[in-house]
Amino acid sequence: MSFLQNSLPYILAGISVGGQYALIAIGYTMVYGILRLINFAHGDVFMAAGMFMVFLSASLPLGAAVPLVLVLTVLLGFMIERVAYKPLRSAPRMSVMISAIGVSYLLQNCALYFTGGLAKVYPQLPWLSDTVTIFGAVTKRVTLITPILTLILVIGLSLFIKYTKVGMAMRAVSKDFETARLMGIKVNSVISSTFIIGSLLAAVGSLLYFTNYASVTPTSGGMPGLKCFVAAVFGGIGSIPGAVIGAFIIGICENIIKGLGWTTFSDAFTFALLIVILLVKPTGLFGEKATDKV
Amino acid sequence: MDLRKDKKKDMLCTAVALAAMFIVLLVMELTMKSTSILFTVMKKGVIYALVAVSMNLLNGFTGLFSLGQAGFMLIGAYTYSILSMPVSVKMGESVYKYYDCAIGIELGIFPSLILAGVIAAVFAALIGLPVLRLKSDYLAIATLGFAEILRALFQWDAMGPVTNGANVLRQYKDLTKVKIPFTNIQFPPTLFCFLVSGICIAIIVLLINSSYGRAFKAIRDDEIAAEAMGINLFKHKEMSFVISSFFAGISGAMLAMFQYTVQAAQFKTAMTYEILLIVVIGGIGSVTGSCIASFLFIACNEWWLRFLDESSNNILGLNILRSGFRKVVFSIIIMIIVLFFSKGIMGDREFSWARIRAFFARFKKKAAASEGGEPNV
Amino acid sequence: MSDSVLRMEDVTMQFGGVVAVNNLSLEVNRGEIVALIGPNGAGKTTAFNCITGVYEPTNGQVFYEDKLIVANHPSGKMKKAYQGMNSEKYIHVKPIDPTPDQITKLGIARTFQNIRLWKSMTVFENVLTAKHMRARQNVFSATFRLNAAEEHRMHEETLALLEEQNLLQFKDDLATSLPYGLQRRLEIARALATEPKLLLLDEPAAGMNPQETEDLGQFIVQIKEKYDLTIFMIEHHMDLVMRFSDRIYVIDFGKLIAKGTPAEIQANPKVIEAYLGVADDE
Amino acid sequence: MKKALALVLALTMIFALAACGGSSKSDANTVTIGVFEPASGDNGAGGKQETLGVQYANSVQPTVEIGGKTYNVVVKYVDNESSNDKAPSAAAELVNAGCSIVLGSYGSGVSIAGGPTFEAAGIPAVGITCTNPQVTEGNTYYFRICFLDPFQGTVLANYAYNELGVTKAYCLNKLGDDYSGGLVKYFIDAFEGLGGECVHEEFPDGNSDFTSYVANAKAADCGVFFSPVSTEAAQLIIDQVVAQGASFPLLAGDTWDSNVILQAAKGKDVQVTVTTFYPEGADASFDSSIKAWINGNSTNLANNGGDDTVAAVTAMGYDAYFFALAAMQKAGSTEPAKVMDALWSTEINGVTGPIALDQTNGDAIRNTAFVKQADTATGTWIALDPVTVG
Repeated sequence: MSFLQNSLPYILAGISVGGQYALIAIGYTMVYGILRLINFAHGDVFMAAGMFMVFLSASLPLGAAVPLVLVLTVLLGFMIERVAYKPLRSAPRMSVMISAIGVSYLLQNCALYFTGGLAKVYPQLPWLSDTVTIFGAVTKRVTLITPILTLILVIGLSLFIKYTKVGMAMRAVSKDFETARLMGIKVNSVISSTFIIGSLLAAVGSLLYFTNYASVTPTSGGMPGLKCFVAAVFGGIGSIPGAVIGAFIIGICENIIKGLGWTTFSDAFTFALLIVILLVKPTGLFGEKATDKV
Repeated sequence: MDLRKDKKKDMLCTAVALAAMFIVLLVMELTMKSTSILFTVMKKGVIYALVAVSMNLLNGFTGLFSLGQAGFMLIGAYTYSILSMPVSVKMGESVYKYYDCAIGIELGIFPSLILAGVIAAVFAALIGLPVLRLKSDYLAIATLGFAEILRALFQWDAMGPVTNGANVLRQYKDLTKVKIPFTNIQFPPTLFCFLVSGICIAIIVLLINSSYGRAFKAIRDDEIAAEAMGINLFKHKEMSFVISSFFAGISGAMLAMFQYTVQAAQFKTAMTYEILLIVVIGGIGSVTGSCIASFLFIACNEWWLRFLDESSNNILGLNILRSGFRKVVFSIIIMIIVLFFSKGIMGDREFSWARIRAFFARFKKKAAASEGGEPNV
Repeated sequence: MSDSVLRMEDVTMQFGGVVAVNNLSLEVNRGEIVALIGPNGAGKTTAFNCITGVYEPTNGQVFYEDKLIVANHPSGKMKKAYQGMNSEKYIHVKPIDPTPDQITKLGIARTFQNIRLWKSMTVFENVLTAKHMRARQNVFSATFRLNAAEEHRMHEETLALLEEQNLLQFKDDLATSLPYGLQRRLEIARALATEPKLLLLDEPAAGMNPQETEDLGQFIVQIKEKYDLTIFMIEHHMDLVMRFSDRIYVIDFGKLIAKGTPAEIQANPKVIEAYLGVADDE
Repeated sequence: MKKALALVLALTMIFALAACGGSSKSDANTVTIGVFEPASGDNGAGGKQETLGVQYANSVQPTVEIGGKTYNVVVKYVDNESSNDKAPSAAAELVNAGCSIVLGSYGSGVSIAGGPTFEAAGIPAVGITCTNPQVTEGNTYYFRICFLDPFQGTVLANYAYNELGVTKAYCLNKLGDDYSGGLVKYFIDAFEGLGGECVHEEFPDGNSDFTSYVANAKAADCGVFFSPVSTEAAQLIIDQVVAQGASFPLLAGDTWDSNVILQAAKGKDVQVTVTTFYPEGADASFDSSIKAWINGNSTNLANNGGDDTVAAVTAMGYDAYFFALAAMQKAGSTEPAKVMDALWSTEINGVTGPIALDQTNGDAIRNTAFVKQADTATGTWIALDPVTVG
């Protein structure tokens, strides 16, 4: 019992962080699947969602602020794609990635400007922020809600991709961009919907994440963003279940590492894990192997 | 025959221009106040130029998208500062406060600089063994990961006797300690940075124009064709990676000399992004572009745009200008360059006298044409 | 036996469930021009890729001048999926999986079906870069120009090669700015720059008109004589194949269906059924 | 389109250059004081509060009489971005502006990194709240008006051992941050010297998940949680301690003396105790007038974290400004070299107490630290008895 009591907080935290990572990682994996682009700005979209919440909740009731945050984040994701990625569709992949880094830089600096560099306290969401006790471990309710909500969203997304027309188009585009275009699929609108879904999930993720860790700074998105990308690669980039499983593994491992007292290496561990998986199975857990045609 | 003559002339022009640049620099340093921000920006600019060119060697010329540059600069900076720190300081309390320094040797500036490069290169060789088998984005994210691991490693408590843990290193031989050989006169610091960076960049340029440089470019253009023509991919990639890291290490060491203190915390991913942006702004695959861009980047970021941060400069009662605005403007400029000038300042071309001559010839022609009243020539 | 330059023994290449090359055995002797023909998707280029080390074959061996250069046998999980024949024969063979550059170094050079010139380089640089492998200098001496004689030699030889191919006038043009036919020529020149003994040509006449094809054939014979080469080529132009090759191998669905002299192949009903009928339609 | 854009970019540059050229003018009747503070990065919040003190002091006394002549005091602010690699150019910017004396920075690392630039220019620098000994150690151009980490660490250890009566402490600092790292080391030394026991951990940069650290502290059965980290992390730690229902008190150094902490702890079941330079209420007239000034301007209010609590660093910034003026008056000149000489013997009676410097490193002679505890019901600080050591 004492073992359970001692290790439960870490595992709970791991599962909860894992769920939040999963929601962000899906955005990475979907965009990469379709555009072959590491969307470096995605972590900052997540941060921006947190900032929207901070600023909106200052003047609006939560009931109005939360939906508005979701809408604004989706709009932001959509705008980023239209302004920064679409003009570069025929440019080399490196240019697009650099554009992504530029957007990330811009978002961080804008956040810095509007917050004046101060950490903003994230508003308390009623019910979610309450503390609960399970098996003697005290935690916020959001910790328990996160994995459940994540699973529901992921299942919904999988159904969406499997059965709707847009979902099918997404799969087609990610399999073969050019052919899909020739077959009359509106590639641009498919890409836009990818960004919209990714941003929406990132916004939900940010609600959960910042309710748990209630402080938003301009760089809040950086590390979680990188880790989520690692999670996406770990699970096999392009694969949604892969990203989710990768995110949970990374979230849980990270907390166990901290629990063991190796705190110095909790971030480094994530990257070490990445490098190991890339070397052992370069396509990740669930990735498909692609053969170069000569 | 004419071509060869031109080539000779070009080389002469380059030599004269370089000599002129160094003389102007020397005169400036001797006459102007050494603390002028102009020199600070020039020093940092030339240090960044070196690391940008070294990154360009990888990303632009070999086609390896690596994001580990900050990690190798970190190694270079630490190696340099630990080796060049006087033994008395190491044994004393002023730097290694919480640890007993385990490195009991002290080296001069040049051996330390070169060793900084060598150690960075050794790490690169080890990291390259597994990582260089990965392709494009995966390579990028893996090198970025290694840079983060290196940073954690250097901050590790157990490494304290060597790296001083996460604490600052200082009191090593910084730029003010550079002496003119065999005398006790201080070497002009900006000139020193230009000389060291210049030599390193010249070596990189020579390499790029050698048979090996062509092999690197072949790998960038088409890996499969390069391999089929007998170019060992792994060997050449590793070579490019190691050489690039060697110079990143030297530039890290010079950064340490420049900023008087070293702390692992500063060598973050953001630093690699900065260098990458310099490379892109200058033009991927252009050495001159990287050099020009690094001066512009540093000057804009740390000097010219600072007035945007001062609320006293606000006009019309608008409260737009306040701290942070500079960075917003700066990132918008970067986005404009990335989106509208995606080839950067130089594209993949280099500075050449031939182009300048052609430009003037065209200019003359135009002038002559307009004078003669014949616009359609 | 000493005449054998290239020998493939039971080579099988399987991608997932698709068997691209199935149990292929063939032999190319010194001084010959041998053609490998077959309908589209028959696995000809895959066979080339197995020889040059781009792909690691699932099973079988490749010999160059009677020396084993590629060998493999599927092990473990792959064994179940493996559908080729003769898998038991090579079970004790130690796998050898050299990288393409090592094979090139032995003296096998190739061209590509879809031209793979180095885009950013000029015609001259394309050929010069291919000389890199045989250059007698290391990175240090190359960077600091310590071996000017070697560099000079490389330049001169490159110029000579270009001259021979009638490409000298385009020397400073970007390789990709050349017309299609000349790009193919340049690829051959580039392959020759690696000083091969065996030259693998992957559809050298693709996209050429009859006159150009005829010229190309003459040219192939010419360089074969001059550089003492053995030539193994994949080709769709039947005129070229029938007129200039000494022997022909025909494959379909990865399997060898016929071999022999041009006359024998022309008379072979199997070939006509599988291949020539299709070619006539084109 | 492209050409127009290129033109706009080029014009921006030229304009920027012109603006730079224009800004470095110096008038015969002005004296420039440089403020070397972070406005962004990890220490942005603290830097801004410290800057506020200087700004307020400048609004109180915008002129100074030196050697019989009245000068207008121009304060030049520059953002060092809490980053060592940006520090030299930020410092050079101040040197370029012709400062007679420089104040700052919040955060010891940047002070150490910027120091040599001031040394090269012969400009004295006065640290306001950088408590790391290395800032002034072994040099003659960096001074400071606050107490040092070894002192603060000892005070905190004594407080924990004697006043709180605990024997096992959990110490957490940020990896790569020499302020929290240093203070934790000194705390551990002192605490173990007293016979206590410490558990020491570090968290990496950019971390916002403190669940495991708090859980570790709970698991180790520690009596106090010592974490003198930046306010950004502090909020999260307080939050997590409350969420896990931990019963131990939180203890920290001067960084936590901020209204950000008060807001985070308000209405929660947690005990937060800090050591600091200045307890609000010690000088009532100063408090009321600076509060009025802060409330009078929305930017100031925002920079102070949204309310009018007077942070100790603000009071220190205020004192630093007057200390700098006093030094210039004593020197009878605005020349940096003379000011530097005069600094050694400058003394003032500031709102944070009397300030005088020792003659070895130019550190303030202070042996008293104020101890404050957060009142979670009202969201204010309660001053406890100050602790005096040595």
